[in-house]
Amino acid sequence: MIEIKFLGRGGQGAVTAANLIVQAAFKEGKFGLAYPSFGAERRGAVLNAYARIDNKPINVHQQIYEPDVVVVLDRKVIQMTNVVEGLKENGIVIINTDKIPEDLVFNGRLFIVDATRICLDLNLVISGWPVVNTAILGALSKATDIVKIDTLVQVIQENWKGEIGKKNADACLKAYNETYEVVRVI
Amino acid sequence: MKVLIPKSKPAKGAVGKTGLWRTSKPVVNHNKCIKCVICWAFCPETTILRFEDNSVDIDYEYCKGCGVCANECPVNAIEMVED
Amino acid sequence: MSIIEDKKSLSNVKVVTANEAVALAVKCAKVDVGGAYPISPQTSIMEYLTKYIETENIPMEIVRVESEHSAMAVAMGAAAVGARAFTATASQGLLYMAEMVYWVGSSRLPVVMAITSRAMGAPWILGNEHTDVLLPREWGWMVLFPEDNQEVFDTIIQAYKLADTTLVPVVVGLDGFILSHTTMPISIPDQSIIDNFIPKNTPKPYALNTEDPFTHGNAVHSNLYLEFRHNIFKTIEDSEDLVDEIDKEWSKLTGRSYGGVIEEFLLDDAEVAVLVMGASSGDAKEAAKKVREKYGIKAGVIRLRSIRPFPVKRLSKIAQKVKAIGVFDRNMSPGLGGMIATEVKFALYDLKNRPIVQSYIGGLGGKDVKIADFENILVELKEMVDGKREVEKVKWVGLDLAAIEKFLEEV
Amino acid sequence: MTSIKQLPYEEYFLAGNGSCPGCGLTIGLRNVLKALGKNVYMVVPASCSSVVQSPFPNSSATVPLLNTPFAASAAAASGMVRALKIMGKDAVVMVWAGDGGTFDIGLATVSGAAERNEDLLYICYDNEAYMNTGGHRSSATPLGTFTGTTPTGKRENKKNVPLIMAAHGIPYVATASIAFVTDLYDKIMKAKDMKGFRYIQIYSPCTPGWLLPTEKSVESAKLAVQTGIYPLFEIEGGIFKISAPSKAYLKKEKRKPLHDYFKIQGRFKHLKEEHIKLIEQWIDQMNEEYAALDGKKIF
Repeated sequence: MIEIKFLGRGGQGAVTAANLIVQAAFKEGKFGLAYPSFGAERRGAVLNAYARIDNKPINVHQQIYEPDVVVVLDRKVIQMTNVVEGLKENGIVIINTDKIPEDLVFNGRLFIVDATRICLDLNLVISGWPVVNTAILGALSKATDIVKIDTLVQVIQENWKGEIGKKNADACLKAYNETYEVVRVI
Repeated sequence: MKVLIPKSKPAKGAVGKTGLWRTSKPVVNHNKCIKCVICWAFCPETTILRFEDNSVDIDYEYCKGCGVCANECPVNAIEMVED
Repeated sequence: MSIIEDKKSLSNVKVVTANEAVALAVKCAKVDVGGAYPISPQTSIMEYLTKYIETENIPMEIVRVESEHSAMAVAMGAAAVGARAFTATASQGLLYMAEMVYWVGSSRLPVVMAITSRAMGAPWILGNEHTDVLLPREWGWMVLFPEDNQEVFDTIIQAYKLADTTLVPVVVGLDGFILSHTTMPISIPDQSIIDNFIPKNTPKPYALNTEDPFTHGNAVHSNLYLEFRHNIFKTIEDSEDLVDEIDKEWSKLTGRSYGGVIEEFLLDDAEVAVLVMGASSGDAKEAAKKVREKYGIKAGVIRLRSIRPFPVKRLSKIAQKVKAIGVFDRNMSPGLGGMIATEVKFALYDLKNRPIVQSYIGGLGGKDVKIADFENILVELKEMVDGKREVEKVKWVGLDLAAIEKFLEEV
Repeated sequence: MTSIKQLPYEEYFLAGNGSCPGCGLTIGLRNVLKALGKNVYMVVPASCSSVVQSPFPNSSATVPLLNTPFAASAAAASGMVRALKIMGKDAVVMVWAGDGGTFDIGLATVSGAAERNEDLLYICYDNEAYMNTGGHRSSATPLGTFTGTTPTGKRENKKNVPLIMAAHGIPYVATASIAFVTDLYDKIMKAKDMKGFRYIQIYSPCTPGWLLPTEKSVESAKLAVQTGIYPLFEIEGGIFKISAPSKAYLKKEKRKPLHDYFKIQGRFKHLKEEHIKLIEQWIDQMNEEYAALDGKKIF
């Protein structure tokens, strides 16, 4: 079972990202469940969402304490909370940022994508916020083998029809192509 | 098991013979009555019987003897008599 | 077993939250009228329903009322003339609605209500807890509690069957947030299966009509009231088998069965078992497997699926096999114990060789309940069986008084 | 305008029911049901009517009747109306509620149903206090009135619920009186054929609660109109119109002395001259305001 933790801020779509990854996994014959951090959601505040993916049905509901993958939707979150808390040995961290967070210390692999710029370029903005959830999923697909990029694009276009679906699919693809691993010396 | 539903059927005299509640009873003086049916319209009890020709009578089985009919009769054709 | 195993046969699979599963089930049950009032974590049920009505032309009336009290009143008024009715609430909303909930139970109107469990204030709290769902068990309602999103969908459908058959309304409880906001795949059966399973032309002796007018719910003398209460008591008491039968019938149609009143997990040879409701059952099952592997303890899980009717018969049978039951209550009866533990003890007291029953309280207000918690419970139960540990009136899970005392000092 | 002789013979509320002798609400209900006929569903919250309809297993109502808890009637009726609509049944749904269930505990519910413009007829029979509990002040109780919980007279004035209801923008609001049965009958007939939320408030004396001789209930209701303390009006499509029985009494000089109204009711016995003056001032002001509104669109 793979456990993924999404850290974002209210309004960025972390919950939707977790839901989409489960939908995509299901399409590929896997099982999953996704849930948000429970409580009142406030725009701008840190908000977590979680997903579990497995080859067999999942019925575990305890919270995720030791994620395999951490996806950070906003570089500010790094200052607000310890994003690598509980990360498994050799776990994967994916961060939406335009510069490498040099002081983030952990034992694992780090992937970077500037999803915010991708979304601004595509005008994927709702109420003034770049909605980076579909873009960051592209990065997740690049960094891990949890779901294929083609499946993600398909799921995105099933969730949003027409122009908006296409824009989100583009963001996802673009992020997939622009995501890179940072070679780090620990 | 048969389900017991709290439902009730329409019935005259649902609380019993309310005529027994009276202390006095209305008596219609048919000679004086002008058949205006005001007493019938204002009876709180549905116990003034109105006939085709607009003459009226009292259903003493259920009349509670409130006296509204006598009070409202414009020609004093109804008298309250001790019961 | 409730999760979709054979995907090839599935014509209609959706990845949804349990709240959307409720709304989909209500749509598939062809509910006529619903009362809608927002409260977390129930709100999205009504959002989905209103979306279906306004964008998919579903023939259902949603009355967007001004309070939970009115939401249940709407369901009552609709059911009273023979319509299929639904509403949903949680926590404070249920408390505000309470008067109507009791009235509908006593009125024998087959309303179905979803309660997305949530703790109650003060202080303000959104987290999951089962106390609210359990309250209507004293109010003349059946109370069912599914484990995952698929079962939530299926149980709403089963609830209409149960309500229409017994003329007792049914609460379907589901774990707030832990299910209500968690997406999982569910399979939706063909509409014809549902239509045949819960036909609308069942006898409705309670339904007001102008052809044969009667009065519903008028005053009754004290010397006749006891009989009405007895009738509700007996109907619910006698429904234990019916819940099983409905579940079996459903499994014939869909291949999905949940064990009726109780799902039994690894109980055949079990010496100790934890009794639990809802989503945490999955974690409890993991724990049972683990303690079997790690310590060789013959552990099992009793998943209580029906709280009313309370499965006295089935529980008694299970109690003949196991030596200790740890009842994990995500609720409490202040000063006494867990509400379910109290009922389990009542149910088993008359047995000759009754097992140890240990009340555990935890997870209140949404505090996380972990697989490890259930492992501890199962290990403790084994120690009790072996005489190495005393049974206590109540044991608390995850209680950290030192932490809050530290805060209090700061205040 | 219907004459008394034109009122239908049919009775839908049977003799031998549980009302007190001289009960105002049954006079109202009898005549309301004459107007509505058989094709009506009644919804009744906790009130005197819960008792008046008589206990299980009998009922004095010959139309389908649903009893509800105190605050629930307008919402239960909303559910019923929607259900009948979706089931394709055409009938009038009528709430028959007291002033406590309307002015106080039920106000949010009534307001909610009015705001949604539910297609139902809401009737409040106003006996100006919680009479079923034994006579306790409600917000419909007038200034100065003795009740079980205002033993030296109520300090506050009556709440103007008809105008509150009209402010919802509903199609029809009216006040009526059991003493003017044909006016009442006509208002019900008019409201019956309308769509949307219709509110009618009927002045209904309570003989035990008002410490009123049983034969005086109609007389006191007539005096309430003639003294100007309870003006009858309609607000149809937002246009305010004084009803015929009250027309003459808008003018102070035409009104009967308030004393005539007070002296037959024990609930006003304790009032001193200065209190009566205060109440008179209030009546004068209300009638002046209503006279100014007459014929105007107010909402």
